[in-house]
Amino acid sequence: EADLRMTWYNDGNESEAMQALLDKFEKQNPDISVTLDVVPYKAILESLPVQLAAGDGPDIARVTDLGGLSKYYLDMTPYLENADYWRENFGPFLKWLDPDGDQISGFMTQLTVTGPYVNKTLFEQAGVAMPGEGATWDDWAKAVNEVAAKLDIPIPMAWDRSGHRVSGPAIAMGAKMFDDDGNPALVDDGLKSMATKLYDWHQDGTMAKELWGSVSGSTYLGANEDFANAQVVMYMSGSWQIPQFADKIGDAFDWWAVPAPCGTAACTGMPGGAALVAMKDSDHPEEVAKLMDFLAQEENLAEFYGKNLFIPGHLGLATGGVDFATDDPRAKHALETFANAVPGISPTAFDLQGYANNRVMFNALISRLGEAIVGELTLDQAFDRMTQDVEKQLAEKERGN
Amino acid sequence: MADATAHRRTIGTLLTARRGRGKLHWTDIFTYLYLAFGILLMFGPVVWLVLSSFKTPAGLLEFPPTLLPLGQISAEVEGYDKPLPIFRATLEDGTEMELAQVRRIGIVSQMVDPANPDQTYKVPISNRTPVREFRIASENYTEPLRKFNFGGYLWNSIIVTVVATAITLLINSMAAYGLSIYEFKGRNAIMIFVIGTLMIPITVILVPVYLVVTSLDMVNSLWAVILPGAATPTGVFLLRQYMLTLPRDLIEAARMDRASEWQIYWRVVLPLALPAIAVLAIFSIMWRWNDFLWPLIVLNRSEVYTLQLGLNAFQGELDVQWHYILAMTVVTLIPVVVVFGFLQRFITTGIASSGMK
Amino acid sequence: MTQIDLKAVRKSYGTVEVIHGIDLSVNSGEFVVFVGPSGCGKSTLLRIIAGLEDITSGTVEIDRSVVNTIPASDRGLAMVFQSYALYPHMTVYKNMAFGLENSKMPKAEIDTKVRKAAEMLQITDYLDRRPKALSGGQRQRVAIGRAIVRDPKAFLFDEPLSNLDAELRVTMRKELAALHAEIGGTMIYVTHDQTEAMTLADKIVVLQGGVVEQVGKPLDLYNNPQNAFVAGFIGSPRMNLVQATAEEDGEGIALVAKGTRVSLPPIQGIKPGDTVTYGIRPEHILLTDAPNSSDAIAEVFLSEQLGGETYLYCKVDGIEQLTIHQPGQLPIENGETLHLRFDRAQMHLFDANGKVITNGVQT
Amino acid sequence: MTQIDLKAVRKSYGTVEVIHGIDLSVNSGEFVVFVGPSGCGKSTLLRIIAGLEDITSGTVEIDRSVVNTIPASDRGLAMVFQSYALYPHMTVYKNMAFGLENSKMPKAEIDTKVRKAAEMLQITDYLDRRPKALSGGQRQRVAIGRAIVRDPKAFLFDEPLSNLDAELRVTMRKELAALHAEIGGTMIYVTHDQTEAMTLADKIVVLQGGVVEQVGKPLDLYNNPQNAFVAGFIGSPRMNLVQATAEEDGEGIALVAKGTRVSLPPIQGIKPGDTVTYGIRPEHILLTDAPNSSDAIAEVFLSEQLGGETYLYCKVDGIEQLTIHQPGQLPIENGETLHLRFDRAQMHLFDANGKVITNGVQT
Amino acid sequence: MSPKPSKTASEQLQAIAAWPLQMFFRLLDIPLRGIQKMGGIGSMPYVFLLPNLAFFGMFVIIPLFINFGFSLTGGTNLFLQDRVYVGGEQYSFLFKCENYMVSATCQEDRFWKGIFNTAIFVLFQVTFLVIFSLITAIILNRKIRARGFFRAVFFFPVLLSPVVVALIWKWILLRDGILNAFLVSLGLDKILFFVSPEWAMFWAVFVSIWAHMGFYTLILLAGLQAIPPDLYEAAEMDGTSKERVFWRITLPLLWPNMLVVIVLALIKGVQIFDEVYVLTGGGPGTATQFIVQYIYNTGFTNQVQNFGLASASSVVLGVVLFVLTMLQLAATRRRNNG
Ligand SMILES: Nc1ncnc2c1ncn2[C@@H]1O[C@H](COP(=O)(O)OP(=O)(O)OP(=O)(O)O)[C@@H](O)[C@H]1O
Ligand SMILES: Nc1ncnc2c1ncn2[C@@H]1O[C@H](COP(=O)(O)OP(=O)(O)OP(=O)(O)O)[C@@H](O)[C@H]1O
Ligand SMILES: [Mg+2]
Ligand SMILES: [Mg+2]
Repeated sequence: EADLRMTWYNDGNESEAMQALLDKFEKQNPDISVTLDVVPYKAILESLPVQLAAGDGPDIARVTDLGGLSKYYLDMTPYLENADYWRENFGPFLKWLDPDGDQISGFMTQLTVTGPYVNKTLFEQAGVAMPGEGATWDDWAKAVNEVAAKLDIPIPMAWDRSGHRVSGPAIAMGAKMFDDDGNPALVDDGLKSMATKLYDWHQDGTMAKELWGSVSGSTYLGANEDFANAQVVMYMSGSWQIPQFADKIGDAFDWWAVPAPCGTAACTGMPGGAALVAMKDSDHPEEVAKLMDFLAQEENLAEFYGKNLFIPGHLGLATGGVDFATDDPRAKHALETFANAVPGISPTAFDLQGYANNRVMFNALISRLGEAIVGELTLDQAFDRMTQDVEKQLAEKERGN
Repeated sequence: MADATAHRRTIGTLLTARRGRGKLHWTDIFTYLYLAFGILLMFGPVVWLVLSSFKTPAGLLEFPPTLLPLGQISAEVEGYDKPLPIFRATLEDGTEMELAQVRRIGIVSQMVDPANPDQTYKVPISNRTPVREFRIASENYTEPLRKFNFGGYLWNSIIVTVVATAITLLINSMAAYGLSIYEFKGRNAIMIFVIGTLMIPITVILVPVYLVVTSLDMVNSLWAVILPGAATPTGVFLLRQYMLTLPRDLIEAARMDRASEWQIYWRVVLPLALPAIAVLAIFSIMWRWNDFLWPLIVLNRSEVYTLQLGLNAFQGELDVQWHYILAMTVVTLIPVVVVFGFLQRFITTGIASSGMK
Repeated sequence: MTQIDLKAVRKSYGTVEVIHGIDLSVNSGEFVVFVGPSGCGKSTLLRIIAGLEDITSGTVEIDRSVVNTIPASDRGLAMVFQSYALYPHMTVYKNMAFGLENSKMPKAEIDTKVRKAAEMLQITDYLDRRPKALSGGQRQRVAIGRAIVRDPKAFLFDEPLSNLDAELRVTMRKELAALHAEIGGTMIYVTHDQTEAMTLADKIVVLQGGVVEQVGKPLDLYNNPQNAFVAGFIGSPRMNLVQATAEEDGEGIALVAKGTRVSLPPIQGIKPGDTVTYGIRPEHILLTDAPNSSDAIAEVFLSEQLGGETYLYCKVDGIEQLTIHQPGQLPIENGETLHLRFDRAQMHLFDANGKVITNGVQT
Repeated sequence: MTQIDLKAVRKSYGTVEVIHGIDLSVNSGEFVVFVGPSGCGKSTLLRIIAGLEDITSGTVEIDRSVVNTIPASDRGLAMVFQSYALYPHMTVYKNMAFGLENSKMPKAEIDTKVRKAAEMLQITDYLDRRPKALSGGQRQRVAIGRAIVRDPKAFLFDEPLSNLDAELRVTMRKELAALHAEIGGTMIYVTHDQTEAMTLADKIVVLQGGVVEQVGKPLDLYNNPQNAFVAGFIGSPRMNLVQATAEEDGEGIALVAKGTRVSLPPIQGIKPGDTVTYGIRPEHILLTDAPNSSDAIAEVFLSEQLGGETYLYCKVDGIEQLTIHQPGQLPIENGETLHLRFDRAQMHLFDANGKVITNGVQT
Repeated sequence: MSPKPSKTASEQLQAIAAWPLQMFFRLLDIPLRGIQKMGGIGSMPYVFLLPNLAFFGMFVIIPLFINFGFSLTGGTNLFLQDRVYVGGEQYSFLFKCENYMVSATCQEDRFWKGIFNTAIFVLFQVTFLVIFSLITAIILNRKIRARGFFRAVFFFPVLLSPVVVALIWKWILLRDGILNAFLVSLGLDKILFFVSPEWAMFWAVFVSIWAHMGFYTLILLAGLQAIPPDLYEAAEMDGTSKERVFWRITLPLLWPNMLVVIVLALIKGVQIFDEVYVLTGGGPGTATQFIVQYIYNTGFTNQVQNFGLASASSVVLGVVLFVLTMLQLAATRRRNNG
């Protein structure tokens, strides 16, 4: 007899699919009941760590700070019937959840890949050819500027204001993110070249300051509204936008996911996503493991990913393919594009995603870069501050541990 | 120069305006202009919010925005399964027609005449505009409300608001009574203390309070939301200032009438402090109902969610769904407006006479 | 029927003593009035009796038992406040019933009592009103009603009429007299008003600066003040008090103040050279046509004709201001010169300390 | 020296007319007092003259020029408010100087004027205090001082003494009289108080319900009221007014109210059967030992001994209450029976409409 | 109010609703009467204060102590006993600056930026808040039709939660919001309000004035109504020009209320957080990032929740506020005496 709590947040409607699975599980295991607590994302980010630290956390939670919270995760290995199934199918992601060990703590509810969308209809209207496979960021910048100029579109290019999003292009332009010892080294020439580009684009109007300039710190801002409203020619975001665009834009224009543009070092986006993890403090680790195991089964995950148009974080399904519940050709194309991008993702990107304190780096990057773009700092000052910020926070974190 | 003095005089008259004597001076006109502008500025945004909350996501994105929520008309056309959206299209020859769109291919839209389904047209998408009518997107409300246990959250919110307000009113009025009616050792110290804590924004002691709540084992119970804010310095301050204005004779009369101190409190002072209590009640209800940051931290189980948490739960990591946000904002506004409607006469007379000086 | 005794009562606020040892007995059924200048401690004394104020030393006894430590609510007295202190949120009925409810009386009994008191005070029609909807006089009656219903051991009144206008005051004063006649309880009444004190009291207590100056029946105080203070305080308009020096004058003495000389027969206790204050009330100064039998020559600087009576304010050599009160309309203009004679039988003489030497000089 | 004339002045608040056409002349240097029951329009009239209230019709003239449209600030009058309306945030000096500063007078001149006025009112010592730190009488003097310094065309007073206690009122009344004697300006004075009206006025204006009932010198009004209202209103305690029926009585007539019969010689304007109200002031009722020459037999239900005078409240057959006022201390107890005689020369007779028939009956 | 003895339905309803309340109070009377008997009236104030002080101690005082404890420690552990004592290190870190006037030269530049921003914000917000509250109060004090309605109009934004206020205005000020639509209809260009630091600060000030003006207006209105009308009449009789009446009578007599308004506004201004956080997110750059937001970010939103530094900042803020408190107390005391 166990009552399990799962803390969950929604980007769209995914709690419904999860609830369906939970209902199924409860039917099979009448002695275990599971309650799904849907919270605002803010709670996952800000409250959950405090609750976990205080020992008041849930049994299972859907988290995005994959490595940062790993000290609270349960190692389910002893409870799993078939740990190998997990290692086989979730191998690379397990590392994200436990960078320093080989615990099995959870699985990805969603794998995301960052990458750009373009408004293909605008290109057609403007009569400008879309840069093809292997085009660089500069090629795209030139093309979208042309389109925007012809059609009087206010924002040629927009990037999510997110450290995670810009890390892809940064790695593409040669950023290493870590030094040879594996310690974080955010600022290097690659990153600088990406940052400089971004900075220049904001100055020359390729990008609008609204996104990067209008909030402070690490606040996330997206341009999905503007993109959906055909105000943006190219929008650098990620795979998670697909269901939304399918819903909001529909066939109003052709929104097209394109492969990650290239830099000097690679043509890569960032992997990412949210994981469902089991918590160490749970009173019912066995039942938790049982539930997790159930959810992780291929047929259940397939149902879940399919319903929500999520790129599977399950290697078997990734190769086998998931039957996505959409008949929108644009959505289908986008899903394909992103799924195909996974193999091409740079190992640095994987390492960065797997690094427990990556959010410290992301935040430093984005907040300081934002300040530079609005002119509060020069780029050089911003780079210095980034380094300092990361150092300071990591030092604070080291204290007492 | 003459202008300047005239101007000065009139500003003078405006600023000292006293009940006029029949004649309509232009300061009166200015007054009403100011008031009209005031209505626009104070009410306008809220009206705009309410109107916007009934718009579809597409309607929200539109620029320039329309005043009223509009929806595109669609029509059943013979030979097509789904209703087709209607556009006003300008054909190549310059004629305008209302056509239904079958599909859009690239920048060209394929359309039919609903009256004559066999006739199809090809129209560049720049030559058509959607035909719309007034339509309320009630799904902005029903959708998010459907997604969670609205009744349960509402109930929790009501419990929290009512119980917390009751406790707040009770203990604050008791404290204010003690501080205003009696002279005793330490009264000034306590008063300074109360005023001092008036200055502390709760945001900065969130974590320490959380630790206290944890050690009391109240996490995930409504008490965790109810109790911490119950002893508001503002409330004590407000009520005390008001009670100080009550005539002492009344208290002594009650003592002569053999009332116990507790009876004096609840049968004499409490009813007389009603205006101030109403004001505090309004503030308390408002605080509790709108409270978000604190419940977010101490409540993480859906059975104890308050409405604010529930309504915000659809705010994901990556998506700002304005249509839901606006609609849910309106939902949370409703009770406040209702309370305001009931108690506004207390607010408008209450604070004025509650000695907030 | 209740007896109240104060014995050597003292009261200090902080280090300031405001009641300097007062002994006083209020007999059962008596109507006692406290008068005295503002700030002399009238209210304080009343509140001490009520139990609203602690005393610093001495004892307060009610019916011979010491009540020093018994709180106001248990002393069984009733008080009518100057402000009436009606509970504004309760109806008249509730106001009157409140005290009874506190002593857990059954509802039916409360109702009987309230209605009886209301009838007596003729406020039955207003029982459902709030105090706000009552006139000043009606409020006053409610305040009294609230006291009556409880059958208190004694009634305490603190200037209950002082907020009313002159007309109403006269009416209410009469009603209070009638009330005392009817229920006959022990009553202690504080007032500033001469007329109230004179007309209502069985016994007047004159206070000054926290001590009792004199206690007595109203006319006693009027006719036989024991010191200059009481003489000046009781009676309106005030008694004329003239500081003079005693001189030999034939067989008797003369009281001389500058150019004004009042010849008197010999009086025990006055010898030439003494400083003596003599007092003569405005109504006891006679206008005389015989200049040689006059005591003083006065110049009228203000003549106030009230129709039914006349006040004359005069300057007399050696006397700053002399007030004369005469019935009827006197055709006297400002500036006129009058010859005055002081009615010897009504003259009061005080020694240098203000203590009375004689009230009325026998001729 | 200023003459003020009101001609057919009417004033309505909304649809309610509160001043019903008043004609009135206030002569230069005159001290005019407005009296009348509460709500009769005294204050309104004063404020109309001041210019604080617009009129609905008629004209207000100051020194023969119409000022209807001239705002208060330009009429050159000064007003002393019942509440004094001293500026609480200014010192006494500033309070007095404020009006002068408004007219851009040089500082030195202001200073001279303020100090002169302050000296006259004996408030020089308080010039640096705020009004809060003054006693009632001092405040009143400041209020007057504020008016004086400006050398106004006329002074308007709205019940300036009503907030003071009885003692102070008497003093201030005398000071006001002295002030008028000294500066001699035109003054209009509103009061409720009999004594103030009688003693201060050159001319009393009796108002009732927005119309003038009578205008005249104080003693004129007292002795010769033109109607029952004025008769009842002027004089304190009030005149006893008795409604009676005229009957034949030998050569003359008798006024009969139930068992009380007052025989009079024949009087022009009264014939048997008429309803007549006769008035007799409390001080004009004589106590007589001769039962057969008495007009009424009275039972005293309340005897008030004030020391210097005595009030007797009596029941008489046909008269609900008869008040008697006698000087001195009468040894009369409650319940005693008295034989009364009404002084014919002081009786006032009014017809059924209240209009006077005769003031004083010749015998 | 009605002289009718019979109770109306709503009164009966009220009576029914009041019954349990009455029972509650009546039952409590029994033990409390006992306490009064035993301890005397002198003990009652403590009884009345006890519950409030208990809550207060529990949820305000203890947390304040913990908070202070945090400020002397480092690391990310939540429980005080697990944290590393670092003494004044957090404070000295906060105050490590080359030039206190230039926030960019400070180690913790955002803390100083927050302080400067807050100071600027408070300066403008308080100034205009007071001015507009005053004008509004004066206008509402005039004899106008539907005065009650207008009072409600100006007061009701006070009832909205800061988040709602910010959302409403954000929705209006967006690039495609109604205000820009209005500008475009006037033939002007759209303004990106949240991209320009000046505009962002302007709107932060504006919106917070919009939301709070009603409250202060009411305080001033109470003050205006407390000025006896006969003072105005006296001034009129004194031949005072309207303008002089305002400066010499109205304003000085309103001053005590103005003082309350200024001090309260000052304190609330320093505490500004929610509404601006939602409205501008602290941007552009850090142009509208205020001190409380800095504390919140440092202790809460950052991945490394730095309670130590956040607490140290809040202690510094507390000291600043304490000075303001003392200012208010001194001011009220002066008013009471003067
Ligand atoms: N709470 C107090 N603290 C200090 N002194 C007080 C207090 N209450 C009264 N006093 C002082 O005690 C003295 C007596 O006051 P009390 O009120 O008894 O006078 P009173 O005779 O009733 O005067 P009044 O006729 O003006 O009402 C006064 O001098 C007063 O200043
Ligand atoms: N602003 C007003 N609106 C309507 N009616 C008014 C107003 N002011 C006065 N009145 C009415 O006008 C009449 C005269 O009022 P006024 O103040 O002149 O009386 P008063 O003789 O001064 O009375 P009191 O002696 O009580 O001061 C009253 O009936 C009063 O109700
Ligand atoms: Mg007193
Ligand atoms: Mg009046």
